[in-house]
Amino acid sequence: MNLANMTDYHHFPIYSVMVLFLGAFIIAACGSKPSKDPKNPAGFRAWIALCATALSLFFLGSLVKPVMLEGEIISYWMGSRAIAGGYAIGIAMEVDALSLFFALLIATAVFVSAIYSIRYMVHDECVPQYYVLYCMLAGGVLGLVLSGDIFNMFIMVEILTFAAVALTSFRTKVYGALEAAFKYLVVGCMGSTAILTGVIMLYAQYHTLNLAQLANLIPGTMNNATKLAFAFLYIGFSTKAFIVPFHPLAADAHGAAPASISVLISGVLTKSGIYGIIRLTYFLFQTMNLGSMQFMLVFIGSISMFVCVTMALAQHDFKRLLAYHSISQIGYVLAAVGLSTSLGISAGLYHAMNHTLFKGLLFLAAGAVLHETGTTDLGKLGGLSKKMPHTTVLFLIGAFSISGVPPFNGFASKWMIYQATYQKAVESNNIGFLLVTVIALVTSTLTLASFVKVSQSVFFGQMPKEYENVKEVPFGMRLAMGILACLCIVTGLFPKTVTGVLTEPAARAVANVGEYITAMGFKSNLPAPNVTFAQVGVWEPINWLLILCIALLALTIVAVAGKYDRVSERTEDDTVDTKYQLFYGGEKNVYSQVGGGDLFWGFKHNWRHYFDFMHNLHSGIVNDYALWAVVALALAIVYMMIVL
Amino acid sequence: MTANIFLNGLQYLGYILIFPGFLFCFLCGMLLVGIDRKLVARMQKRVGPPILQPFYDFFKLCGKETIVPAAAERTTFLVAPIVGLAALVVIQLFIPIHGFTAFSGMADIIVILYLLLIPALAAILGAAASGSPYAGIGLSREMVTIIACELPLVLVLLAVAKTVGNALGTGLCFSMSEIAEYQLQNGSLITKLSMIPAAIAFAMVIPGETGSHPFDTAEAETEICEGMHAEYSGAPLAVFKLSHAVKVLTLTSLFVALFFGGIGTGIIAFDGVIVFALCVVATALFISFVHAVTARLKIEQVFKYYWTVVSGLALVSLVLAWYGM
Amino acid sequence: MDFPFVREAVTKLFSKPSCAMYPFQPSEAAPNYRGRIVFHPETCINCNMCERVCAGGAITHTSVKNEDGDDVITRSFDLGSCTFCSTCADFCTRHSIELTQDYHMIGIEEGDLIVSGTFVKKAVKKPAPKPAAPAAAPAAAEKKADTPAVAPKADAPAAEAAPAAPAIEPRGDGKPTQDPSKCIYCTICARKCPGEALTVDRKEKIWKLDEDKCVACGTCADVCPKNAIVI
Amino acid sequence: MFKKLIAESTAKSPWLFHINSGSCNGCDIELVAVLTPRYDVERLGFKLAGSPRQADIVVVTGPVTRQSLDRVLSAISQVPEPRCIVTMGSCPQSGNVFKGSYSVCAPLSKYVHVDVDIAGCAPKPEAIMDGLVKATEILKQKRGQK
Repeated sequence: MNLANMTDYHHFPIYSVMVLFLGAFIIAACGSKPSKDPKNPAGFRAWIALCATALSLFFLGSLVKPVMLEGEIISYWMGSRAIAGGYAIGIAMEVDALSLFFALLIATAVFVSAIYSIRYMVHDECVPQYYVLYCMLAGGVLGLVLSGDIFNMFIMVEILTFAAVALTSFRTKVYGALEAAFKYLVVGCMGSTAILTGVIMLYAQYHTLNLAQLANLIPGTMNNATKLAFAFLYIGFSTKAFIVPFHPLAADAHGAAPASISVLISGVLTKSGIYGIIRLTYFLFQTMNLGSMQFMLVFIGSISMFVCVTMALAQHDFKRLLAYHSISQIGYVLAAVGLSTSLGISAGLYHAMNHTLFKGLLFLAAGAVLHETGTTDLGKLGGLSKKMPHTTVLFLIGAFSISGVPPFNGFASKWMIYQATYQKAVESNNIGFLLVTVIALVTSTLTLASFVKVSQSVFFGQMPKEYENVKEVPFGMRLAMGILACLCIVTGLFPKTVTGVLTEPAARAVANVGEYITAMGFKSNLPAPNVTFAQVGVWEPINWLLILCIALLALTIVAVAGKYDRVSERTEDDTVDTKYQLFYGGEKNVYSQVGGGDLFWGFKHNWRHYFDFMHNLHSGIVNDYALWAVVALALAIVYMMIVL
Repeated sequence: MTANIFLNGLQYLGYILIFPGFLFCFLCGMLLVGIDRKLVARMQKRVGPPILQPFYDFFKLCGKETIVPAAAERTTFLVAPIVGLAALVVIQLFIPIHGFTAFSGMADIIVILYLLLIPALAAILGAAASGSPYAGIGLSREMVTIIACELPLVLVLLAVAKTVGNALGTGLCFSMSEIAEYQLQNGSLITKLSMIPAAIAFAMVIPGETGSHPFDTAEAETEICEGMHAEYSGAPLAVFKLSHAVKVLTLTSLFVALFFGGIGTGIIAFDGVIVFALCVVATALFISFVHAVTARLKIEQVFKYYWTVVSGLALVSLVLAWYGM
Repeated sequence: MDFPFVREAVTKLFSKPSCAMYPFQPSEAAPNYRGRIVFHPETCINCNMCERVCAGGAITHTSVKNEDGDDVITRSFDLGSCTFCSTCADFCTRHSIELTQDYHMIGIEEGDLIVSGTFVKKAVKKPAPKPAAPAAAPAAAEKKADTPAVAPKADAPAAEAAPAAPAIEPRGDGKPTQDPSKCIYCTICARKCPGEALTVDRKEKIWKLDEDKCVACGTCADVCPKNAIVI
Repeated sequence: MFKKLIAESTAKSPWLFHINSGSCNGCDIELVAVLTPRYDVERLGFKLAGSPRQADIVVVTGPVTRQSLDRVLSAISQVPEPRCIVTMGSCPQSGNVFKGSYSVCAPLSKYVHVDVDIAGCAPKPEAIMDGLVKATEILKQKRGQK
């Protein structure tokens, strides 16, 4: 093999996966002796992990041009075994725009989180092993989305599940870490088993494991076994995406895991679930033209977004709150993808990307708070903005993004989702989809409320005495957050470019199943559909920002001319002047931080019966959650049997 | 060529700074608030302050000392009011005045719904940055009020989108300028049966969004010391008062643009006056009158009211619009 | 929801406001309103009754000797400490204190809220001159016990009584003496005495004057139903 | 020009902050009476502010009890300049009938400079208006000096 051959971009998908596994192997081979540097206990192993993730991102990034812009689908057979006798017997990778889209998200999140980990994991033991697991997890997810083979998907699911479980319980001293890992293990294994069962049933029916070939064979030949397999696979990927009814696992897992891992669980693992569901419904079984399937996905998506946002409002812990929001945003993605319109898919994928960016940013900010103060309890924190100004700004960018405040990226994608749902409602003349628009809009406001709660409880308000010596986090951590924040702003300001380069090719790929099948060497008679991404709304973030900037500039000039900034402030030497104390009805030296879980009493009071119900439902017992999984599987089977 | 660009830029700068931007917002918003205060006083059988009182208040506050509490986060505390005001003025630019649409082509009604969050968010962050517990309670209530208003507002806007879309034959229409254009040709939307409950619901939302009686729980000066503005003094407070005035103008003119569009002459100066007169009527009816006859509600009552009565009305409208009435 | 004030609001909007346009149109206080204190020093006898009954401790006096050896007494009322209860005016036997309807009591400079008056209390000459004292009265407005208002009154009964019982001589220092022949020991004088200087026992028929407490105000003589007290 | 505008506006829009330092509530209800339709001090631009940060005129009622002294002083110190302190009723000016009590710290003028005293127990609403108008004049002077 010569160099020119090796640098052929067709090899890049496998490189990007192998580089991560190779990294894991090298780190493991280097032993677990901690380095002497207190700022980087893993020593050079951390740099290996960073290089591996960076290389992986580089490989995937260089695929943007051929795959996204030129529409090529890379099919790659390992060991040059391909199709024999009409059946795919080799291990295949197939990278279409959808795969690459998810792979890019994953690689970005993994890379940023690796930067963050170096300075974040300084207080922990066994950090070298952390990087081993980290690379395994990253490789697993990347392998899952790039694989062209359903059994390989299962294997990757197994790898990532076990790596994720181990990383969840990585901080064994944290209260609840082992419990969370155990819950995740039990339900995650049920999911993996369901996927395996589905794969076995499909193989028994069609004697092939290749996705493209299955996609070619299954539609039109559905029997009860296929439907059963579909239900099993759907539930299996649902557990990976943590959508309702698997959301409690995510909360526990995020709460216990290190923040850098929460980023992966939230931004990467859930995406793998969504990817699985898209592959399943749009490609393998091609059931998305059925109203009943659209209904199912949109319904579950809407339930996820609403239930989880209300659950988030009731949380007292920063990371648990973020975890519920994570599922809520996945609900948006699922609802939009389930619309089965090109705009819907594009919007859903856009939101999936944004979710990775802003949720990663938020988890990293939560990690920064945890790193400096040692707690994420909303009731105990407060006033950190004076000590950690950069973290606060970065957090606010993330919070604005997730709440859909213009011009950040969350708004751009949510706004597309509203249009997509409303257009779907009008096109199908089904008032139910209208309800989804309303739920999505209200959920967005509730999200904002919940992040106002966080900013008030953690970053603003009054600072407890014990945090007086808190410092800003190290540069490495801020850099990681800064990258994500910049991406949040850029993707929000240029929605047209982002959709044009990333999500619309992916949405086109979703619509164009025939090409996916033919690219692998099978014959397909599916026609190439005519895809348009017509929007009814108008939104020009750049022009808006320009006007806002002019307005701000004008105001600032007036303000500065009017000595707006000439304020009375307490000087350093005069510490007792009551003039600069807060007004407490005259009281002196009172500490009173308004924040924590009960901030929105007026809202929660009206919904108290609902919250009581939810509180009782989420018992925290793993048996219950396992039961939910079984019930969900049973319901899915019954539903599939009826409607397909 | 360059001269042309220069002139165009100057024209847009004029839009932003003079009409319908800052100067217009400042004068009309303050006047609206002055009229509102006068009317409330008259309804309570008082003489009331002079109509120019908000201007006096504004200039007085500009001349006061600005105190930044030691517990406050200085930058956010001072920048928040400015950002809120700028965002509000920008929203005002997007709302068409009769046929005149300075920048209305740039944003649709859902975007405006979201842009309306920015001033509230700025106020909330400024309040949070002040560190005061009164501000904490105030911002919590403000946020709940926003949630409460959001549902009816969403339903109303969707109903409008559907109605105009039905009439235009496209199914749905989000664009502000198209809605204005439609009304120019076919008369006000209020003449449609399905839009009447929507207009009532929107009218009920106005006092909630602007934080006037009986929905002013967020700045209840008698119980939580002005709530969000508890620690604000001097010029930043003046900016907040101005923001409130502009918000009154924005919401009433949005109301006029959505439901009473198409009333005008085509001459921009007259149209401005007519729209302003309609805004005054809307303020008088939905802010002053409601203020005069009601007492402040508790925050959970505010929430309940908006999510039952007002949302119900808006939903009726949406369903009517859906079936093409 | 129920809006009970809709009709009122609408009707009020079109009716005349009920404001009293105070700073632009003057407003009278109600009759018997107790406002700013006016002190008439010319009638004051320095009995200090007002000071004793004042709950707020608003009334004070200073006393300075002038070159004649007379006491120059300044009585001041601090409106900033006053409850406007009018007790001082009620107790003032000489009606020197008056609460007017003037309510414009604003203090900006120090002393804006102080009402005061000065008068001279003649030093008592030890060799007491005869009732000639009244003759001095018209001369000065600032006089104490022998003010024109009191003197004739006190004199008249004394003159009437003189033929009947000339035994009782006025003491000359303005303090009272009892005429036992006329006294019926009704105790009115003791009860009315602002200084509680008199002790009267009806059973034992005792009439006793505590000279230290007596301020020579003449109340006892005024109230005596039998004119048994001579001053 | 702006200076003059601001000075004029200062006289036309004085906001009150009311501190009750242990008052019997007599003065307090009279102060509220000033805001009622009968007197309607809002005609002159007065308004009750909820927080000392927004006030121009601080109205103190009550005999400044020992418990409230610190609170009153800290609340007054939190009022931005230019400010004007008005004592209302006899209590804060002298202690009135509570004078000499172990728990009363009046007069207030021992601790801060008081600009206007409104005498009366309780003052008539007209008297309060007189005092407040005087206070606005003082405010304007202070504003002009700046």
